[in-house]
Amino acid sequence: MKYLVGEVSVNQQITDDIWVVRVSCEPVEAKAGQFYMLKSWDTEQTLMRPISVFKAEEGCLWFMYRVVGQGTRRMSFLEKGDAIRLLGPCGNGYPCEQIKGRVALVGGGVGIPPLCETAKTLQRNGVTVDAYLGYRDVLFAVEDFEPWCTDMFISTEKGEEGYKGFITDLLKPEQYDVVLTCGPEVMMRKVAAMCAEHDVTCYCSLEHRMACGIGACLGCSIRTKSGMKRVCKDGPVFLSTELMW
Amino acid sequence: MKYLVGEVSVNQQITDDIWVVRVSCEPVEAKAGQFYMLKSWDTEQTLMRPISVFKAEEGCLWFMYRVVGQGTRRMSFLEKGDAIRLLGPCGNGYPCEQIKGRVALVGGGVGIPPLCETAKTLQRNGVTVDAYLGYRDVLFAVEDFEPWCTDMFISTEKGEEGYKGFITDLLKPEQYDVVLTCGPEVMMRKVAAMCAEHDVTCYCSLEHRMACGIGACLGCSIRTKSGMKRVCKDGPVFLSTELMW
Amino acid sequence: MDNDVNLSVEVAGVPFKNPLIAASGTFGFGEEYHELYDVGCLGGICSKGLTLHPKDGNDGIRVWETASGMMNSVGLQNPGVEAFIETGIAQMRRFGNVLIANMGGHSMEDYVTGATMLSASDIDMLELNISCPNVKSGGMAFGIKAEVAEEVVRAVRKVCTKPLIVKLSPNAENIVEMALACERAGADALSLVNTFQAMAIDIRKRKPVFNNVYAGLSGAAIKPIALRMVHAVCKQVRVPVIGIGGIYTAEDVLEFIMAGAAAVQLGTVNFNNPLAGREVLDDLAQLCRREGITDINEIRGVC
Amino acid sequence: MDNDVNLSVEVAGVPFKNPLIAASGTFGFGEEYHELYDVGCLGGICSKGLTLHPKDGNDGIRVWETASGMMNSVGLQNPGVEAFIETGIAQMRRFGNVLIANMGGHSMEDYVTGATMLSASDIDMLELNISCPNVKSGGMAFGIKAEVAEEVVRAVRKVCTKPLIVKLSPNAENIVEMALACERAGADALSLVNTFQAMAIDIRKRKPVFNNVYAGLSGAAIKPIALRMVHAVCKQVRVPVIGIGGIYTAEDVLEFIMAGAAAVQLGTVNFNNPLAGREVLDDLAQLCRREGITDINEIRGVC
Ligand SMILES: Cc1cc2nc3c(=O)[nH]c(=O)nc-3n(C[C@H](O)[C@H](O)[C@H](O)COP(=O)(O)OP(=O)(O)OC[C@H]3O[C@@H](n4cnc5c(N)ncnc54)[C@H](O)[C@@H]3O)c2cc1C
Ligand SMILES: Cc1cc2nc3c(=O)[nH]c(=O)nc-3n(C[C@H](O)[C@H](O)[C@H](O)COP(=O)(O)OP(=O)(O)OC[C@H]3O[C@@H](n4cnc5c(N)ncnc54)[C@H](O)[C@@H]3O)c2cc1C
Ligand SMILES: Cc1cc2nc3c(=O)[nH]c(=O)nc-3n(C[C@H](O)[C@H](O)[C@H](O)COP(=O)(O)O)c2cc1C
Ligand SMILES: Cc1cc2nc3c(=O)[nH]c(=O)nc-3n(C[C@H](O)[C@H](O)[C@H](O)COP(=O)(O)O)c2cc1C
Ligand code: FES
Ligand code: FES
Repeated sequence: MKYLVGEVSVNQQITDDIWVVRVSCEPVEAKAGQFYMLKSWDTEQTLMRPISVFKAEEGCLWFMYRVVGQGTRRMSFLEKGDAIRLLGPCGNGYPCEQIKGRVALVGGGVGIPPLCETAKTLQRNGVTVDAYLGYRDVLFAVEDFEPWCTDMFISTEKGEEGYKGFITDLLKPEQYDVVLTCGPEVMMRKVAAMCAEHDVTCYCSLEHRMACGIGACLGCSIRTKSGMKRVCKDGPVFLSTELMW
Repeated sequence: MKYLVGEVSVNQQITDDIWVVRVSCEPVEAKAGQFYMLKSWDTEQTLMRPISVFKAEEGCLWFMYRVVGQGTRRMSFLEKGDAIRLLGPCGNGYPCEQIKGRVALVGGGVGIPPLCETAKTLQRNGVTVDAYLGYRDVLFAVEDFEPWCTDMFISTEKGEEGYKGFITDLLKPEQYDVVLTCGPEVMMRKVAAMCAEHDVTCYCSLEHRMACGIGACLGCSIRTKSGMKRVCKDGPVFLSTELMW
Repeated sequence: MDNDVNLSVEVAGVPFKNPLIAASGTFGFGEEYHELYDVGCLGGICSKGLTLHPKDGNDGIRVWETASGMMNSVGLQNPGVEAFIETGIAQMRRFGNVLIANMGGHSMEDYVTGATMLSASDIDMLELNISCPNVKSGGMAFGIKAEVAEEVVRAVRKVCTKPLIVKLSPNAENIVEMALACERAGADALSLVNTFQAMAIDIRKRKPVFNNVYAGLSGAAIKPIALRMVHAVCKQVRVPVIGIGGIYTAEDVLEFIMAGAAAVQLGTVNFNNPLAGREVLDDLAQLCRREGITDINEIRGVC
Repeated sequence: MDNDVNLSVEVAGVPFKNPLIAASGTFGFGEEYHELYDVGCLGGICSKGLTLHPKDGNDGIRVWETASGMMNSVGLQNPGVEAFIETGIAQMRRFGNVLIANMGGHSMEDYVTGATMLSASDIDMLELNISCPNVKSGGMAFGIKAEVAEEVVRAVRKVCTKPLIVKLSPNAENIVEMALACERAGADALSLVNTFQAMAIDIRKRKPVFNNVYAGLSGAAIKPIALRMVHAVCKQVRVPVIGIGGIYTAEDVLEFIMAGAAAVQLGTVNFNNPLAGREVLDDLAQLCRREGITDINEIRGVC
């Protein structure tokens, strides 16, 4: 984990509220499912913002983010050549080394981007990856998954693209050895319950408000079956059976 | 007085710490010696910053500013096309209509730019204008005065350019009907004292920390011989004989 | 467009067309901001802080910016109650909204005399600023100890025939006890908070920035503390409470009203954005619509 | 390069190589930040807030950003005094700077037992956090009323063999009286301020953000108030005072020391800039040089 200065090489609007930023920085040590604390300001915002690694490449990192508040709005103003601060990689990431066989990645909304690096890593490890991507209305990042996935399932709430409804409607956990999920809590809860029913291992990547991002402030602690855990350090990825929601 | 959105068309560094910004806005109603409250931020800085009109033209205003703190630093980041907020014109300005004959403008540091529009206005009114411009080391804005001035005197503290020493050393108030001055308080005090000695009318343009800039908060009040006065509204230009320094 | 959302509120029997009031000391007598927009669109305006006799205020630096806030040490510069009655009231009357006279004092007698005079004048409400240092008690402000505040409010209540708002200082030892004491003493409404006692040092000069050493902190920085105090007071008193402190946006207004405030005051934000009064009002109507609020009074105190 | 400026200070007989101390609760036990820089460069580190027994802390949202600040409601999650003595101390010892154990409690007995245990351990100083709600007095914090604080400090003083810092809450009714009471009760030093009680409301949910309704405000927003309190306390007490509250820069450090502080703590700034400790230290040496300060002790209390 390091505190780096990166340089923005691309910062592009993908949909109404989704942006993707490419940051050149050294060294890139991120693994699938990890995140960075980012800031593109000095002290105008007190805290850095946790954003997951969308894609990690030699000498650069990609982040995909939704503009929801002041911090992400400011990030959207970044231009090529601007500096950005990165603290990370933070968190545990998905345990890709331990995963074998057939895997389903189930993502919803801005829970989709973190699964992209995961798809790549697993595919390269010889795992068969299917992606289940649930959107509100407009798609993003789909083409980034394609190289790594065997089957891809898409849903939108009103059926603008792909299946009309929730992505969990399409999932059959019993077809998989492991299910990895990231997205809204309701979605992940549903996925976890479906997996539990079929005794399929399921990992969930949680969101929580964070201050330090590195385990020092206990601002992101949650109650789990093995006691209090820090989402930023002990997570963000947890075995679904550990969670108490 | 209006609250306007202007568009930056030029923002250029002149010396180490002096910048000039050209702002397109409508309407331009500024008179010589007036100022605007400026901001190029939302709420990151609480207050707007008072900056004098350097040059007023059809559809645009020029400001020349020294980067001294956070607000002016932020202003220096402005780029062509950026929006900037302007509240003004504020203050009384120099009473140019009432000035006849021969006038000396005595400026020091960032007190120099506000005298430029004044020189133009007076010259166009048929007044003979001499400029006395005192710099620390590096000159700026000199060429902007040239078209309007009969004689120009320049000083720097260590003699890098022009006379070595203080600009007040060169001034002979008795040669003028009126002296207008703007700059560091010590300089203006000296000018006022010299004028008093020769019974020459002297106007000083004061600086004071401001919150509202329009006369509502009394944050900029000073004690004068005719009671408390607001620098932003009753000033910034005062007859030297009114001042109690 | 606006008719679908009711923004009108009532404070101590006085109707306001909306809950936005310009805060004392930040808005003069309204005429400067009236050059920029029709300040009559606000629910009401608090006059700059008056004292019985005219005051010059403090020497030296009077305003200073801080992180998301500012400090001031204006020191109640004002023309005095008499001059206000003679010319200030007429000036403010033409705006057509609720006219609140804000009055401070350095002794019990000043408060009582000033309140008596203002009661006979054409103001709508009197806002009593009890943050002023009390000359008799060695400069300790009236607004620190509940007993002292209770006494001055009781005395003013006796002579005051206008709806009486008491404006509380966040420097009070116990804001809830202070509120209860003022209510007991006859306040028709409370407003809070005034500025927080704070300090800044000029490290180059190695001296305090302000001649008086301490000065008052206001602005967005204090909003979370102000909101807590308003919430705590609203839970305990029966009189209406006007929320003040770092309110910059329509969202902030809703927070204070959900915390129990009857209305709010906008202070420092006027310096950041001279059109704040009008813009927050426009945003408030829109925000209510978006949040499905048809009457602003329906969300009061839900938290 | 650095030898020309003396930054070392002494607090209650304990030498610090410089006046920067990591504030409790913002720095864990130091090891996370040690991955980023050698935290041994700081003068000292305060452990996260300990309680006699392990605590899970609060449920729900625990941190929330505000204008130039943040609120937290961590609720003293910690492994308990025993576990700290067993493993935490050894972890902190290897940094080679002053090791301060910060301890809170919800009853007098907890404070005394905890202080007894920590006195027998290898810590350098004990910082007593008296902001915790007192279960016996209906949840009112120990740090509000001077009499209550005096009692708990006196009891801890009896058993405490380490230099004892008492950390004051800015929510105290009267910060100076509180400081004097703690000094009387035997504190070797005071540190202030802890967080300000504050509130935030989620207007969409129409509910307070925090399960506990109120939470603690920290960061740059509170600096001017914290500085005033430190100044006021330094003028009245004889024991050394550690300044805390919104200190982000070397300039801020000088302000607090000029106000009279012996040393300072850095809290929220660590979240804004994880290298803040080291960077403020570097800047401080440079700033002193620029201001012609050869010994940081020479400017203490000049304001
Ligand atoms: C481990 C992790 C990974 C994430 N990865 C991504 C990602 O890849 N892409 C993406 O778009 N978003 C991601 N998020 C959510 C993202 O952090 C928030 O949307 C963002 O912090 C909002 O900041 P803001 O200033 O725009 O919003 P504001 O609401 O103004 O933020 C105020 C505060 O709340 C916090 N906050 C607000 N929303 C959230 C949230 N949903 N989760 C956590 N903190 C929040 C902010 O960090 C900040 O401290 C991730 C969150 C976590 C915890
Ligand atoms: C009527 C008037 C006209 C001015 N015209 C010019 C001009 O044409 N060019 C120019 O370079 N400067 C001018 N100044 C000074 C300019 O306003 C300050 O340098 C500027 O506000 C500093 O802001 P900052 O954020 O960079 O500094 P900071 O020190 O960070 O500012 C903090 C606060 O102090 C105030 N402040 C700081 N220095 C001054 C100062 N010298 N005078 C008044 N307030 C100050 C700021 O407005 C702000 O509120 C003028 C000042 C006044 C009052
Ligand atoms: C420059 C200035 C002058 C003020 N003068 C007064 C005053 O005369 N009387 C008063 O009751 N409050 C006065 N206040 C306090 C404000 O009315 C308000 O209570 C406080 O600033 C908090 O609100 P804000 O954060 O919205 O500014 C003044 C505040 C400022 C900034
Ligand atoms: C997340 C967080 C946790 C804290 N935990 C503690 C604690 O356990 N014990 C304590 O005495 N103070 C605690 N504090 C208060 C800080 O030590 C410090 O007094 C306060 O934050 C003000 O300083 P700052 O503005 O520099 O952060 C905590 C502060 C924060 C932000
Ligand atoms: S965010 Fe600080 S411990 Fe997780
Ligand atoms: S700055 Fe407000 S009255 Fe002059």
